[in-house]
Amino acid sequence: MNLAQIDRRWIFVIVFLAVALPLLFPIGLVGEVSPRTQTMHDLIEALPRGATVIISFDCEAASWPEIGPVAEALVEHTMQRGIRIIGTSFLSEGTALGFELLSRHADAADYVQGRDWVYLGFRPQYVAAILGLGESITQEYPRDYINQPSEDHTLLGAVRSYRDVALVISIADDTMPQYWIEYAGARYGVKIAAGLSAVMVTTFTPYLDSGQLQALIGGLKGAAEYERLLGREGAGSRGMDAQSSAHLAIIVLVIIGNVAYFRGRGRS
Amino acid sequence: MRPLLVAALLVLIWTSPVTARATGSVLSGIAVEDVAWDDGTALQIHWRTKLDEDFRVLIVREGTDGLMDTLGLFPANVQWVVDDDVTPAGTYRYRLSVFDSEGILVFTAASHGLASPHANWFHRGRLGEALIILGVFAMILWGTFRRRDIYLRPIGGLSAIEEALGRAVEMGRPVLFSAGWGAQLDKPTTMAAMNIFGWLASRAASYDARLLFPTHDAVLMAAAQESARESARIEGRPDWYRPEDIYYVTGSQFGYAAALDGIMERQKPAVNLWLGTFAAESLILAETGNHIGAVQIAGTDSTIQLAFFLVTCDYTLIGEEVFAASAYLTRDSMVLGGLWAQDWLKIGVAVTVIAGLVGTLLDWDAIGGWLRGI
Amino acid sequence: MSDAGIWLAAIGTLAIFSFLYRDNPAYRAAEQILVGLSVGYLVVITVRTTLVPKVALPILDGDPWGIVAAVWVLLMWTRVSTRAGWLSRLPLAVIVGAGAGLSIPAMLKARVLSQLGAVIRPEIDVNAVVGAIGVLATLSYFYFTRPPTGAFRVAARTGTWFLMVFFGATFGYTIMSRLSLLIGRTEFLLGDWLGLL
Amino acid sequence: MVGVFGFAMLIQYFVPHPLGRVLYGRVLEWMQVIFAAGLVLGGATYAMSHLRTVSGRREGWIYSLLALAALTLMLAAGLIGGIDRGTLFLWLFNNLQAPLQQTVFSLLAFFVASAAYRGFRARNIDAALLLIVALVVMLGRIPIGEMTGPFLPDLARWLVDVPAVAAKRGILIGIGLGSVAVALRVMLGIERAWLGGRR
Repeated sequence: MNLAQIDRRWIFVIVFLAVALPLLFPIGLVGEVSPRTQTMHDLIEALPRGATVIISFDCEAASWPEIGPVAEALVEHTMQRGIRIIGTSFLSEGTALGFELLSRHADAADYVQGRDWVYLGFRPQYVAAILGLGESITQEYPRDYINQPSEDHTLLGAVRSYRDVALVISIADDTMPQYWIEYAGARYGVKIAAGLSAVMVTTFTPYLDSGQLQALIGGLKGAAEYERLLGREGAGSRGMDAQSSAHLAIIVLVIIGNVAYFRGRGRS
Repeated sequence: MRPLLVAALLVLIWTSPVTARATGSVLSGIAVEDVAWDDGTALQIHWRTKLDEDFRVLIVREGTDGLMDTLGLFPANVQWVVDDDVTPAGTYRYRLSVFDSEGILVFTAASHGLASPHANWFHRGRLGEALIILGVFAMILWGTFRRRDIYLRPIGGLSAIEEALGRAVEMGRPVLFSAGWGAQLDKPTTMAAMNIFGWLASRAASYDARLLFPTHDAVLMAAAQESARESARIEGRPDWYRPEDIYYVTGSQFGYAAALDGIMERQKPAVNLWLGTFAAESLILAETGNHIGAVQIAGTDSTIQLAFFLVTCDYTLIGEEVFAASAYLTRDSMVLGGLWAQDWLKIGVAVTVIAGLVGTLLDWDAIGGWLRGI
Repeated sequence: MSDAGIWLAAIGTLAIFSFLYRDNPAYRAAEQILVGLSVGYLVVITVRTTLVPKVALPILDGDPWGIVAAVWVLLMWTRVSTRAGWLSRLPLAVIVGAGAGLSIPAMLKARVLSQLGAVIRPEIDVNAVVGAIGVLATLSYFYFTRPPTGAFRVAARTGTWFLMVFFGATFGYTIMSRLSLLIGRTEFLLGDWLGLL
Repeated sequence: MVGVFGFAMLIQYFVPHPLGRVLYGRVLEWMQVIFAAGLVLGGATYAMSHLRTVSGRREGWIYSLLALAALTLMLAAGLIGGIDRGTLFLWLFNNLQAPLQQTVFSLLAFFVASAAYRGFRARNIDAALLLIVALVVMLGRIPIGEMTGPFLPDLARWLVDVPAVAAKRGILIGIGLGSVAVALRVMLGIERAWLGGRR
């Protein structure tokens, strides 16, 4: 059999098995916690109880399998610490996903809507919305996601704008944190952190260097590390076995491909 | 707590007679000036004082319409504050009240007369950028209208397009073009891709090759149809133009990818041209194209996707090569001249980098500092 | 997610995955449904969040700008007619012209000047030097109007190496991202649907 | 026309005067509206082409019927029933559109593997470099790679942070200059192939 011309469907089968088998028979690899993930954890750990953070779900549904575990871990930690949460979303598909996630965790953590957390929902013109939140949260969002007047929430009575917000966390699969940095960060001086998909990590590393971004975690690997810091198993950790075996499978495939290529070339 | 405190103090100031506990003027020279070179929505309030930061100044704006607003509490020693929440038509007065570290009011005074912000016609903060743009324009225009023979280093992918077209004609199969899911007609990359498409359409018309362009954006579709019709007319083959070959599929990213996969599987194009702005759909497209055995030529400015194209396509134009493509294909002297200018601008960039780094070594960070500042 | 929803999603997922084997009717059906739904979704969102608030409501309020907006819409829609179709070139010209004008300062600033600012760092260490060499070498690869000879050739070669490192790194990270997505879908199939996890 | 709008928008960047801002706001709004009109037009073209296929009973008309049904269902659900939580519109989105989209996205995992297998050949120094860096990054970011010690993860991080960023900056600067040149030529009407004119 000529390995260089192998039907690509065999490769698909190998990849699928490399993903499915570790999910069915987990071995529990998590790995080291990288300094970046530690920084993010320390950042939230250092916030005083009762502080308020904005968590913005700036992602599309298609990438939720990767970015969801990141969001889960961050929301869970924030609620463990007794930190209040204001939720927003600047991409239409992230809106429903964020609401569902926050309500689920709020039930588990006995968070009272309106007092401990509020979900404001979607705004299409994100630059204007990010700037608007700096002036007045209730003016930018007169009503929250479930159509209740924002003025009625005690949380928004105390937290008027970025001045009263300890941290903004953007959960993003694209370049949205850049707008948070450029508008909320640069203009109003609020601290920004980001939970990203792995592809976006290279894009935002320069901002971490320059201090415009306080912390970032990326991808399923970042989620797994964070779950380890929280001392639990989650989608991130569960995925790590599959991620490792799939990476190895691809690496082995690449090596086989090269061996086949050089042998074929040697012959001809 | 702070807003409450401020509000309470505010009531105190405006309702009770001031009991200035400090003698003499702790605050002097209160002045309000228009902020220059802006859109007329900011005023700058200055004061002079010898107080330190333990003392705080509460600034209240009073508009002629009677509206009052608190700007906030500032350390006394900052000596100036910008209020960027005024309107060009309004006139304003400011009242400054000084509190000591225990929050006791020690002094209060108002600015003399009324101040009004003015809107300006030029943004001075952007003067540097304006000069750079003018410089770049001058360079490009000079190159464009200079017209003379210019050497071009060969780019693999571009010479391959012509061959690939011939192959499609021989095989009697269509050519598939896509400007990517990220393409929009207001992006320069898309304009460049459409320039290539226009050239391609006239070639395809002259060879009578079928050219498919499924789009994710109806505006793009409209432009492409105009372009193809015009190209066919100029080539003298108006009957070649078939509007149903340039059509809208869907604006959804993976809906678009799924649809193009289907088109490739069924129509089996001989050549796929992926030129424009791509996102994650790039690999789905290029892998399927590879699978059906099409010759693939890609070019994009989407840096992340370049890696995939490089691995899956026969030729890949990297970043700026896409912009250079229309010069290569048309050999138009004006466009070539622009390319010549771009190369000189790159030398300018390189000189700036080197000068900046040498400057940093000599403890002179003016260039880098300015660039980081804008 | 309701049971009916899970079944629906699972069937759809399998239909799309069947494309990996080869093109087949199940995939074609799922593809057409996905495209149909997504076109419908976009039209609904567009009408409800843009055309209604920016065109219809202003007209009802008697705002003359609403009428101007409506004219652009109608000009765009002349495309359906073969005779008046050329009128749609006007809105196209607005998009292209305004887009070109808006992009010039944005491109120069974000892609050229800010990047230059990041290369010229306030402190010089090994990384800063490697970074600067990388940028210069990559730029020389993009130099079109000079034959690649001598030192210039060396620089351009170095540039391609830097490019390859970049492409390799992106590729590695992206493999990671994409596998996460497959892991998510596999978890859905094995866990939510079949209940095996 | 192109030039007028182009230069107006360019100059606006340097004009803080409110008149400029009003103009700017209007033009942005027009662009949005034109795009929106284009989207609806696209929807109509899409429906028309499928209608033709169905009415002509052309090959694959049954799929076109499915597409039309999906389109009509979504339009009706969204335009009549609304887009809030608990509506048919969102149910369709959550249980059909989103999972289908996620699945198409996840096909990438397979394609990426196949592309790596066939495309990653150390044919020459360039290809070998690409291959090695990709492998280092892949190994450096998984637990198994970390078990081999700090070298691989650190190398992976350095490659991403230093040389890769430098190359990316080089590409960006080139693209920036190229974009400006194209935009200027378009504004001056030198380059008109986007509308089919032969320059």
